[in-house]
Amino acid sequence: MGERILDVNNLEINFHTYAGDVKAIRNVSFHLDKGETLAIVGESGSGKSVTTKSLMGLLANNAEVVGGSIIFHGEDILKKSEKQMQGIRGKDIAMIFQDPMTSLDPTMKIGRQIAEPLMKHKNVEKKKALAQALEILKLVGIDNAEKRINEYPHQFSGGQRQRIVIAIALVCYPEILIADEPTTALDVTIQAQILDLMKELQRKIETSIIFITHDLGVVAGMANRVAVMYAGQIVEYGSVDEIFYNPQHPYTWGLLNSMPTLSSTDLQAIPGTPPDLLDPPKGDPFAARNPYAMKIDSEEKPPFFKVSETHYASTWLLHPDAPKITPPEEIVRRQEIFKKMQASAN
Amino acid sequence: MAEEKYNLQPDSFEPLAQDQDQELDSEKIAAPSLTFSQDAWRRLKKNKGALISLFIVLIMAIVSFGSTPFINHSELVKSNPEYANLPAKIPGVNINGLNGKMKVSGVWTDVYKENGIKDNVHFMLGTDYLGHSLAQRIIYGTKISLTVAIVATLFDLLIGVTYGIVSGWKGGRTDNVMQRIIEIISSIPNLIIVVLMLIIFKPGMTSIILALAISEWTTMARMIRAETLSLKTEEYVLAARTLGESTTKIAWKHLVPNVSSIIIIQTMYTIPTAIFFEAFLSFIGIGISAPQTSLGVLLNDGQKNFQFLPYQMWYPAIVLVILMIAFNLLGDGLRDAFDPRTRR
Amino acid sequence: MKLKKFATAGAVMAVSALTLAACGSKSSSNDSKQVLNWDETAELPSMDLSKATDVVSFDQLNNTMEGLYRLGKDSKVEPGLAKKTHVSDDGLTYTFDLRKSNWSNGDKLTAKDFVYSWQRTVDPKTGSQYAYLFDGVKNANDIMDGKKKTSELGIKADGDYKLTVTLDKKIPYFKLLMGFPVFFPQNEKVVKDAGSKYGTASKYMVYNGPFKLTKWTGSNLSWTATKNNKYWDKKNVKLDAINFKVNKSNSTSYNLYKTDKLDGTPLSSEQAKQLKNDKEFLTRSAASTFYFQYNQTQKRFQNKKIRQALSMAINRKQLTNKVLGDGSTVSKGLVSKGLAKNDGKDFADQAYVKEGVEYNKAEAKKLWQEGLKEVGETKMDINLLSDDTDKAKDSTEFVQSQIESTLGDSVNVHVQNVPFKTRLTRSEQGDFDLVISAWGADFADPISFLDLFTSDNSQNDGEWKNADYDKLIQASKTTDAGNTDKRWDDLVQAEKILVQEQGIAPLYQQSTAWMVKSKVKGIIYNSSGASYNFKNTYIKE
Amino acid sequence: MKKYLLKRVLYMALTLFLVATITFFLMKLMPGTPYSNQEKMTPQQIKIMNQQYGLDKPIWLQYVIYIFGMLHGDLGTSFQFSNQPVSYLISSRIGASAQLGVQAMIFGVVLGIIVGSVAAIYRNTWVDTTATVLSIIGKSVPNFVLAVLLQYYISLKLGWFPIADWGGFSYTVLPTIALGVGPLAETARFIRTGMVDVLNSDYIELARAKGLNKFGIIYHHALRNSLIPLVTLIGPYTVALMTGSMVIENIFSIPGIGEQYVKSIQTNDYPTIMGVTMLFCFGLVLIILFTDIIYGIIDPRIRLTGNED
Repeated sequence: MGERILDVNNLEINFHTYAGDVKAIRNVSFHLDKGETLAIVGESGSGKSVTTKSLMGLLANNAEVVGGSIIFHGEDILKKSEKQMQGIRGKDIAMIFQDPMTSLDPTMKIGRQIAEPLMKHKNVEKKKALAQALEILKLVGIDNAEKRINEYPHQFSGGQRQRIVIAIALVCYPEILIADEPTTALDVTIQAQILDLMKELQRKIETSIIFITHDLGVVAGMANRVAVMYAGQIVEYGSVDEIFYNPQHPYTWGLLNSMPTLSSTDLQAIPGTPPDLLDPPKGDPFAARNPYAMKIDSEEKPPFFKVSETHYASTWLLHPDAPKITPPEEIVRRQEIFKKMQASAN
Repeated sequence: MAEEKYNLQPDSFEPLAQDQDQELDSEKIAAPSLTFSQDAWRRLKKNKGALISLFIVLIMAIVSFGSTPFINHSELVKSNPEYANLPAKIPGVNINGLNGKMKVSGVWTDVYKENGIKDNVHFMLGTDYLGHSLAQRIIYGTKISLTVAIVATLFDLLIGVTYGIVSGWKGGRTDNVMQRIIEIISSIPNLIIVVLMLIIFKPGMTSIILALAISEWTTMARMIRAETLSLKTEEYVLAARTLGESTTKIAWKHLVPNVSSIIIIQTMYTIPTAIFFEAFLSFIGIGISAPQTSLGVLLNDGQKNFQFLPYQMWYPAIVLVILMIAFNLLGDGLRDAFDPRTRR
Repeated sequence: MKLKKFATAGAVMAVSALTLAACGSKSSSNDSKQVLNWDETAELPSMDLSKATDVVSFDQLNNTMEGLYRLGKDSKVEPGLAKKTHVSDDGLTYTFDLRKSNWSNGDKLTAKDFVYSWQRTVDPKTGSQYAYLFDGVKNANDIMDGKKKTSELGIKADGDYKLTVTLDKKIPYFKLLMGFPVFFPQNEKVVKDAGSKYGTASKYMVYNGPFKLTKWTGSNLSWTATKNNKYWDKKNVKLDAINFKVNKSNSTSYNLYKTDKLDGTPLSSEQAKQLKNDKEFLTRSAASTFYFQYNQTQKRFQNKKIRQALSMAINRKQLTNKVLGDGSTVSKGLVSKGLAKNDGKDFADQAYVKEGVEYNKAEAKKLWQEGLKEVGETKMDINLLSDDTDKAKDSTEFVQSQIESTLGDSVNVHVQNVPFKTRLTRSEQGDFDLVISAWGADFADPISFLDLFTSDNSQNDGEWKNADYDKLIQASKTTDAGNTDKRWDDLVQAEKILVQEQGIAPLYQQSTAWMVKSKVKGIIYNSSGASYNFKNTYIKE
Repeated sequence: MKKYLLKRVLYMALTLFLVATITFFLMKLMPGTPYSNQEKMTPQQIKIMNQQYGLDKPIWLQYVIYIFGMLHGDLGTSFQFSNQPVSYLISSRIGASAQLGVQAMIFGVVLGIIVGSVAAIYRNTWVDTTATVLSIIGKSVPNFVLAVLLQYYISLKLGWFPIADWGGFSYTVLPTIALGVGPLAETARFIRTGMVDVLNSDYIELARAKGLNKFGIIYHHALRNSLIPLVTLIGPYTVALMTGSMVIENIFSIPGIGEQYVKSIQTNDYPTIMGVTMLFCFGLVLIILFTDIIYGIIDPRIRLTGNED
């Protein structure tokens, strides 16, 4: 892949609440290369959104970055002032929000909303900005854009609104596009359209995408690489194929198990709930829900074990001393597919 | 990733014992489950301002209503003009303003001595123009103000809630007509309704209460209607309907409890409005009539002599303001408690 | 006149300030502008002298207009437009020689202006509420009743400067009446030109008095009376202007006074109590009396003992000194003190009946119990009706307290404070048990009071009836009208009966407390009729 | 739009008509005549006067005459001021009241917006607490108490502004403050709540993600969205100002409508009471209509029904 444009190292974020500090992000590291799509997958509350908001410098008031760095173009974003961040947001790093129904200002014409980042970052005067907004509006596939540019958000459907939100994010041709569950709130049919649109646009404007979702199914067609997050930590990451066909972490197994496929008929939920991050467990946070948990899981946090050049997972099961266990049926099936894939690749 | 030093024991990779596993797996819910009102109460308790306000309101209510046996009619009509317009004198306190002294044309003068009043006569908050104890008047006035406000609010509730539920529940034509009626009524400044009513009826407490109730219920009716409209489509209400429960029963069993938070909050805001309005009516001279008194009457009497006897306005004003603040904070607190979304 | 506003109804005279006035005023005027800033408590509703009904209007008319006479200090008649007066021997014809004078617009003021004015007032079409004062002028009553034409009124102009007035009966106080604004002249041309707008704003008016109004729009809260240079006696008018400001809040007007924005302000009871030792404080006693009327259509109030008990239960001294505190005094009887004198003796002193107005707790209790037995009741609920002004509220609250604490549990008093006009209407309709009424003399003669309580008088709201009283009043008007002493005795006897029988219970004679800057000199102040006369007022720093 | 307007105007007319009817008959129930000295007038005089005031006619006819007169702007003749048409009394005094009302509204709303926004932006800090406490106190002090305090301390003691009277801007300052504090407190609380909601909304997050600075976000997005609902408060404010004017004008000796109304209540001047009542009603109904239209214009989500363009 191309050059590395983003490097997140050992990020740690706490939230100060009346009950104490919530350790929302613990020791998270990942990187992003130019032109690629990285998917971050996990349950709600696993820290995906917090991670991306820290990239934008949009953390809530009570959040505090306790450690780590986010290197963008050789500079640490975390050290930048609010003013400097304003120069980056929307221009170099843009974001698409979850719910298109509420992300648009109800009282401002959509043309103006799209043009705003241009006026802000490129010093384009209003007229020209609106002209460019019209272009991008066409690009995201809004019919009759000339007329509709003067309409208000409530006059658009959900899918159209998400297209507009995408238009806003892309209007400055950002290097990184963060898509925070962009399709969750949409109908399934619209979801596909939006995903296609994003892929197409990525190709056109050569942007890198961090794609956040709790839905592994979406990831398959979108991402180059996948990071699986659990309880504020990344537990496994690798290429799409590696995650889908050779998953190592029991949590990833759980995720895959709960995903409908053509062949499987019964879906299996992961039992239990994520741990309370106010007081994270000492060992593997997933231990409590892990049917394969071992004694060490409750005592020591597992390190990342290398599976391949690109594939790492954080589970004691990969420790050489660990007993051999049999993953769930579905996973075994997938791993077999993976073996075949590798065989044919060689 | 670098292999670090881990404290690996031989038995580290033994599977976790089943019971331990079980325990870890169980969902821990820290708080016991609460009913809606318990939950609201819990939230309210966290709001210190609201809690203090609740306390103040209760104290005021207890003191003022508890005074009934002591401050009765014959006590009220008793006048002692020889004690008129004395400033506060609290035994044992020697702070100018509270020791029977008052600034008379710029000089602190012992008004008690000047008027030849015996040393053992004390008035905690001074006296009014007829020599009534101002403290007594304020307590009684608070009672009347609260009574007016609370009774008016109760009427307000009765009309407003019934009207709102009927309008929202019936819907269609009935609703339309009822809403138009509200629209018309609320286009008449409520002051005018009150004033017209008071011109026609004999001035006094009953008239004020009626006038207030008649002019203030529309807000309540509107809110209740809106809530009823949305409740009407709730599944449990639909279920009750399909099961053939009578409308009154549904209204009583399902609607009223569900609009109760709105009612309580609205009540907290209506009471101070009513107190305010009563004060205003006293100012323009159509308020409570003697020997009864209210905070409004006291304030109005006090403001006329502010240049000379500032305490006659300050004391009732302070009581009124505290009462108003308490009700407002309590209202805010209740709103936040019942509707956590609004809490920020 | 029925007292509309406690604060503004007239008063006898300024104690300190005005003595200097009438005499040596020449030396006074200095170079600085002579401007008086005066407080009014209500708007000026009308300057149409035929229609005016309230004290503000009469005061303004008194200073901007002038009639045959002007009322000076102590209601003494001073020269007005009448240069010479001739009274016929039977006292029924008055002939006035008028001085040459002009209206403020330059028109000549002639006897015809009087004729026109009087005819206009008694014309029932005009709707003058004070036309009743013309009672006694030939044919006046018939004209008001629509039975005769206005031209038949007993007033004739003989050339431009001779005026003849004929009466139906003798009016002993006729000259005093001529000082009351209803008898002033009006300029026919101006009245007709203005039409219905006459008297509704300063631009529709002409004046013949010491001042003329400017900046009065009919409903505003401030206006100015400036010196009238066409006034015949302008050399004796010192003030260049009087700025009137309406302030309805006494504390506001007092604040203005403190900052020298006003030279005079009336005080509320409480203010008066606080300021009574100030050197600029003064009280002005009015020829007006406040009294109880008992509704004697009710059986219980037909009992004299009940009436006496209620009256004796009131500590009037405390009421005037401690509650009102504005200089009001305990009434000796119905007719106010200082209103009229005969042989140097004041009417009020002569007609004084002690037990009618005294405070006697023990006697009150005794009479009450006896009275209760006589009417066969054990407990009474009494509605006490009164006005809704501050002073009225204070009074009723005090009266309620006095009755209940003196007479004990067998009485319950309910206070009803209503607006002035409502009080009048309810009194008139007999819709009351006990009412505190007030009456202010229109002119300085006892009859102005005593007329009220004859059996058929419509002001006798309590419907007290006494044949002897009626007879004495009748005699004073007819057989004894020409005999000053006899008439006087008739009236004294009448009042004694009234108070003795407790037809009414006089409470207090009203005063108004004022603060007036000591630099203001020479305000003439009368207790009856139009009370203020600023003609000779001046400012001396 | 036209259809909607027409409908609203019809309702307006109906409301006013009902109010006029009710007031008329209530007034007829009241005791009292225009004449304070009735007992001293001859029957003939009373008869003629009754004719002049139209009181000799049957009540239904008086009613019809009143309603028709009102349509022509004729509100009858005052009982208190002889020969003064009520319409003149009103027109000569409405200026002061309107000026005061508008000033108080502007003062209250503008300052309220500022206070409320600041409180919302710095929410849960001491700034917010202070603003909240102040606005509750502002809501809790009766305006006549405030007026007396202002008059005494600011005018009499400090001499900064005239004590009372009318003429020139300086005379309006204290009455404006006394009247405007209520709306100010109300606005501040309203704006704070609204703005906090808005600031927590997704579109503000998006605006931040666009890289807009704080000012741009507040000005272009937050303020606009929290201000729009404020329009609905203009009606209640108008009522509050009408009510307030009665006492404030009284205390500051301002020749306004409110003062007139109190006076006419105290003197049973029924034609004036009716006239001012109708004026207040008309004013309020008009304001409500006006705010509804404004609301439709400034909030794109609301379109007045029947809007074709």
